[in-house]
Amino acid sequence: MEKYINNYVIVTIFILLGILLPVVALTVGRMLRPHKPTEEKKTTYESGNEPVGDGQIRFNVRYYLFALMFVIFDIETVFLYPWAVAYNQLGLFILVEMAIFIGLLLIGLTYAWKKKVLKWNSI
Amino acid sequence: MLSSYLTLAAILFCIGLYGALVKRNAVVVLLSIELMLNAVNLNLVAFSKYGAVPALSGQVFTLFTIAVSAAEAAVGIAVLIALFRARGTVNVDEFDEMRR
Amino acid sequence: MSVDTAQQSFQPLTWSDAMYLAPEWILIVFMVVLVLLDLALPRRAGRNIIGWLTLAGLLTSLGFVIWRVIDMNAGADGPIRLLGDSYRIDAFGSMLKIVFLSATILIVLMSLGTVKREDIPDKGEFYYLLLPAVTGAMMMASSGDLITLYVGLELLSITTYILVGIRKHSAQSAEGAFKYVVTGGISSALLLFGMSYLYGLTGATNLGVINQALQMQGAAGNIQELLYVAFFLMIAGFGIKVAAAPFHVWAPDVYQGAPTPVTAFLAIVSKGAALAVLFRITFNLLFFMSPGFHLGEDIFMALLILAAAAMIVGTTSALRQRNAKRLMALSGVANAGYLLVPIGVSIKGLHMQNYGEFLFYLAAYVLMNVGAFAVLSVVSRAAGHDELKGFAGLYYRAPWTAAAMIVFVLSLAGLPITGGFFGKLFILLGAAQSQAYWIVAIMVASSVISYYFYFGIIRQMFMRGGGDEAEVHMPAMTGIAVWICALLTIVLGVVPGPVIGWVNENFSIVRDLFITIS
Amino acid sequence: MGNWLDETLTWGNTLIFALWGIVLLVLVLGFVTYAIYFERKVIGWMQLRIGPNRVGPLGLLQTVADITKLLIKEDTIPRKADRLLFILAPALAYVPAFSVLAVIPYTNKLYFADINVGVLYYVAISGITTIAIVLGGWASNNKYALLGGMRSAAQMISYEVPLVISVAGVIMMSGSMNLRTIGELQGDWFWQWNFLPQIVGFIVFIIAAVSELNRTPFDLPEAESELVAGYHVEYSGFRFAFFMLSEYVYVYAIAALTTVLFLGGWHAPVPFLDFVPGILWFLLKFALVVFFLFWLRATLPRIRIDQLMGMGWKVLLPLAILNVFITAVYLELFIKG
Amino acid sequence: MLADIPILSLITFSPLIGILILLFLPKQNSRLLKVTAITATIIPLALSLWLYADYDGAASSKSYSESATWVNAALNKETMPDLASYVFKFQYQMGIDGVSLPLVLLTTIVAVMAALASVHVKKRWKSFYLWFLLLEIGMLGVFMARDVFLFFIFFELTLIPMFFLIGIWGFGGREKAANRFLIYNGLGSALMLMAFVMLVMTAGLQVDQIDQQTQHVYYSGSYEIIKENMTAPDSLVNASPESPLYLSDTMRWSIFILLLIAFGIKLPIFPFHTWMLRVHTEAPPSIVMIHSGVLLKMGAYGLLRFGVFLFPAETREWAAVLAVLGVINILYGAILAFVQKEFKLVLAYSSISHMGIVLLGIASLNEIGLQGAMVQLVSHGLISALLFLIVGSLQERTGTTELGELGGLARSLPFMSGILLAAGMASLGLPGLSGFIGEFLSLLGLFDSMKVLTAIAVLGVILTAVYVLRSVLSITFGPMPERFGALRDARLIEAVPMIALLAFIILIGVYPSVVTEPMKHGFDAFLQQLNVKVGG
Repeated sequence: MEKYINNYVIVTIFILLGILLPVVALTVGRMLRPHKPTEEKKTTYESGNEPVGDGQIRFNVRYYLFALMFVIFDIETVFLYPWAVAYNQLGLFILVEMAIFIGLLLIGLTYAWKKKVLKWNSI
Repeated sequence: MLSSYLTLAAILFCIGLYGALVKRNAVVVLLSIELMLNAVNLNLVAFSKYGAVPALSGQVFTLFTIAVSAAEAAVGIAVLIALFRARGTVNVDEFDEMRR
Repeated sequence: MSVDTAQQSFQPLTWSDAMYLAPEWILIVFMVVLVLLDLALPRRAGRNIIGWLTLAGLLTSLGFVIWRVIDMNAGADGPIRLLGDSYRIDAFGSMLKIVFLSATILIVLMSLGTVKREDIPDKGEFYYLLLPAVTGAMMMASSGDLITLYVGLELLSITTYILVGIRKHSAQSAEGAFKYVVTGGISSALLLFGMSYLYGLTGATNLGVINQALQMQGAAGNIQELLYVAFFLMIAGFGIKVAAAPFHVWAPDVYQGAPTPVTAFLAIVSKGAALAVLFRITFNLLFFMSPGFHLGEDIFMALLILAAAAMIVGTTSALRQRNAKRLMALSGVANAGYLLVPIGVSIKGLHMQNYGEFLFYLAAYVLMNVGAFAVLSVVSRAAGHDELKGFAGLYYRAPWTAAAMIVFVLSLAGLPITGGFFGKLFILLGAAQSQAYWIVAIMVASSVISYYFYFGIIRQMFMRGGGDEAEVHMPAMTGIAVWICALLTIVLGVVPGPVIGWVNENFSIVRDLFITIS
Repeated sequence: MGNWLDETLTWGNTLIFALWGIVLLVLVLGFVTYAIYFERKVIGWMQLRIGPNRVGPLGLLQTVADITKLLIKEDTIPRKADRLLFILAPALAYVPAFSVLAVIPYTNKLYFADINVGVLYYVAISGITTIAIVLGGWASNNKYALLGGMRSAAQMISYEVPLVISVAGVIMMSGSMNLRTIGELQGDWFWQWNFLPQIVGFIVFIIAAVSELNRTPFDLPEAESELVAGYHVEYSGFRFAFFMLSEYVYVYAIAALTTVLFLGGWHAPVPFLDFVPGILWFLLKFALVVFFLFWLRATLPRIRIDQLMGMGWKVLLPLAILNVFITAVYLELFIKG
Repeated sequence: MLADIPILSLITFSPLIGILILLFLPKQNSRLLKVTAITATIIPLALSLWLYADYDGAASSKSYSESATWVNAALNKETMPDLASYVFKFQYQMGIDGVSLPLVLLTTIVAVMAALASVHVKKRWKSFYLWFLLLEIGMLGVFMARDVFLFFIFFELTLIPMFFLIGIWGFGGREKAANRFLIYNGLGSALMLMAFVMLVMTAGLQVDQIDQQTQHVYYSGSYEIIKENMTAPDSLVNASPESPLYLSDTMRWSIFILLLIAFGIKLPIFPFHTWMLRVHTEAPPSIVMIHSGVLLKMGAYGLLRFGVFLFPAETREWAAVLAVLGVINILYGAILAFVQKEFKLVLAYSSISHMGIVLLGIASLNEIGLQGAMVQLVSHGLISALLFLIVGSLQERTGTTELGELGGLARSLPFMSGILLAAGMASLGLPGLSGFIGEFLSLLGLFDSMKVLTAIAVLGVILTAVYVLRSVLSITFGPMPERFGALRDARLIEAVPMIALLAFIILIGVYPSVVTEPMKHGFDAFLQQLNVKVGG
């Protein structure tokens, strides 16, 4: 039990250290660096041209599709990992079950492939 | 120990429910639903570890919940994209095609 | 305790167990094959073949379910319990499966006539997505564990989310789908939150174990408040799924947005499956309670109140409805109320045929609703919209279809001699036998109010229009579906005895409904 | 380190853990500093250049100078930017990069957190960086930055899937997600290490890992020719430094992870070389992986985005799944009783 | 001889022959359709006359009962292992007695007359007659059903055809009228169903002891069983409050009041009458003949059979209430009939008024009064059928039924005016015509128990004379508008039913035994029951 808690204390410490460094570095940096803002400095950079329109443009829906694909396949690992850990201790049927599970996912992938979700044709 | 988890879960759930019912932005609505589902997960895991009758099935349940909610979110987003293409907005108040 | 039970309840599936799941396997295999077929077929090729294969899959599965029922009735082995009772093949589940599969078969039949590529671009998907959806419904009917139950529920929900939005270029369809996703998501969150408390208080997800734990702890009385919270959250979740008032607001929009066959599927299979689960859960968890612990009574009362609200709200808000699909949605709300009554009255005194009443009305409801939706899909195709006035003068345009529609309307209104009448009558008798007279009164009153809008359809068909509207063409397959439904509706109305008798005789509460842990 | 873990938690222990953490932090910062130097030298060498040679002896202080420059450079935030998110993004990119290091073991004795779900922890935490990158791109309110951020996100999530699945084979071999156990269970001979039995998984893992790092040949998000500088175009000064820092910390993390998962960790390649301490073997393999990453950068051209996405989904993912199956069948036939 | 064949079912379902033939006839051939339909209505008339001739008092009512199990739904008897069977039994049970026989006869007569009068129908003859014959089946079934659910089904069976008949073939406001009809009557039948359900689930339980161990237990809708259980003092319903079937006083009263309202709507009793006015004005005249002539009687019949006979004690207690309701009906109907400007509305309110008399007869709770109520039912059925027959013919010719526009028709339509006058006389209760007998017997019966109310009721009868004479005379005499000069008097097909109906009216007026004879001992059991209750 101690080990369990200690492990996560370490993880917490790492996270805290991770947060601490940027905070410290940026604070120190603020003391060191100059601060002379002008209007030109604050414009959006578009390779030297006058910026046109808003930066937060509507982007291609394709990104969403990839996000969807990611969600599905990443969640798969939630089942895949425990299965992988326990694989050696269980019988043949577990292989069949996972074959069915993954098989269905592969069909999903084929579907997306065939429906040209995976095809990238512009930005 | 348990009660703090439960309280946190309940608060998350209420925030989620509030967001799902009140928020105007469709994406935020979907996010709120995910929040509710995560509150459930928190509950389940807390119970499976610290509950009156600790049992592993709660964590198994959580795995299923996570997977299913991911699928739900995927479908939700897909539907929202289709809707956005058709209507050009993600404002929930404007989804009133059928009330007219 | 924890490790032991976990070890005990973990029983992996074996090959022989897998054979019991044949109906479900068949559906899944057909789905996989059809997905691949749909992908392999050239874009221009017609997709009706997929519809036919879907039908074949459903029929095969139905055959296996029926075979299993007969086989089980012949022997006295008791139910088949898989994975530590998380999946049970018993009369409760199998009979419901027959209803769900038959409903889906009828829906596919009607779609074969009316679904055209113009309005559903992905026709193939439309057909094969019905398979996992109905599989989900079957899982729900068979599950004896919160986890399988939830997975089944979501399998059904998620596929129906897609089905509702399958006309992806239509704003209405997408809007309906989005609303359905949101309400569906909220409902499953509520449901799960309730389940999580239930699990936390009892440490189990198996309904039988939960029941036992509740019995032991119920007397202690220190967890009552949380139990109430758990059950009310679950009721709210199920309330949304079955579209019972006051959780029904989504239904008209979603029903209107969805393609008509999908609307029929939502109205029948989705609703029926959620009700079936509610049936199983409430009876399993709440039936044996310790003295001085009124959770069971209170929850059953809450269900009755929900039923009453659904009936009243459904019928009264349907009165001003001009859109046929929204009308059917609200009628569905009222019908959810009727179907909740046999659950809510619970087993009291001499009354214990709740399941028979429930199943009979569900069967009648399937027939009349599929029929009505089939006619509606044909009529709205001819009219180009699904307002009620599309029915105007149907008598002149398609007299036989109008005649079939009379049967469905009478059945929906609960008038003799149709299945709907006996369905309602049996429920009424059961409620009266349990001495829940107030719910009898509300049921009867809401039936009367419903006459107004159901006969509104008849008014449109027979008393409006001068015969100058477009001819209504009834496609052959849809016609077959309509007439099967009409005939069976009448058959149920003329000889209801054998059907409900068969159910009552082959369904044992102790064996098939309650999950007892050994 | 291991024996500290078994003791009851006290403030003293916590302090010790914190000190160890700081030590690692310093080491990692040092690594980053000289990894950059090393990279430039290696590439210079490969391109028949000299590389940095002015600041300090052999140019050893070049990176230090660079960092100092960044530290004292003026920090501008564009007027149109979403200020809060703009400030948050670099930090958010860095925190997970450092946090994942908590679970990496260096030898059987030298490790920090020893959690049972180490692999899962790594995968889960590292995923957060994607959000930071999208956030940075979005908050800049700049078209190039946004597109860079989106591309980067698309790339990272696409390659995370094969990365994660390719590890499944290793997990099956060891029956554990604990990185220390995985390292320990790899045999004494080098052909018993996971990279040979799991050759498919290993290849997929390496490719996906490079892509996860947004490094050449997969550095599309930063493609100067198309996107100016990608998601960090509006960043300057130390905020920019944190994006770079997290990238190099990930180089460290991935190199260490590869070593543990596939290259036998601290094991000597042949039993008779056991007298050399494990930590040296670990560092050797680690350095090899880092070198390999730099080598790739000098050698390969950047690939097109459609090729990139296609490769992730159409090649690596099926391969990774195939690997899982092969492993499963192999274990079924030969190992399982 | 008759007892050997299922005569009751034959009568009830004989219109089915007509329906089947009609289905195969061409849609356009109106003449053929009409002839077929009229012939089809004559069959049940002939059969029912035969039955009437053969009927021989209470003794033979037993021999005319028919019974078959329709729905035999097994109930779940899991926790009661020693039961041999546990079922819900729903029987097809038909029977006839002195109360129903005259009404059956009335139905068949009015049906023939209405079929004849339907020659005015202008469109969709085929479906008109289909619905018409279906309606007849429903009406006949109502009067003969001896199972509460069967009764209910036949009752509802009249609802649907009426909805179509009013809604398709009616006048301007037909749809609204059809709706009103449907909702009100639907409400009535729903309340009735509720009462029936409550009755069946308590009083309907029957235990058949086969031997020592085995029992057959069933719930039944059979009227006999319910009546037996309701009235036997030692039945499960009455004996012990611990029994799950025990009917408390509250329950009894609820059921009784439900039934009262249910049949009160149909009858109609005062506050529930509004739906009927619209039906009277908007429905096609031949349908109003049926409606006013038979359908309203179903309410009275139901009240008598299920309300009064099953709940003697409650009726006894509420006799005064019923009587007051009756008086209100009489006066309200009469006064409003007096101020109407539309002849159909006059007749509608007159129906309300006359139905009040039926209530009075029932409220008297003695043989004379009950017989009076029955005679009044039959007589009003015939009279109102006749009146609406004439109204239909008049309206076809003049295009109006406004009293202000009609006048002096005696000159152009002497025959029809004569019949109208005669019908009016019958309606106001002129001795020698049937109306008199009904009113006289009812009032006589009531006079025994409630003298003051009787006096007030008589006042109403006088008012009847006033409004009937006012309206009938204003139609037949007075100045005749120019355009009515060239009207044709009744054709043969109109004259025949008029004369026939008038003949029946006179027959009952002169020789009331044709109605009272069959029911001579019909009320004995009930009255005996009543006295037992009162005495004990």
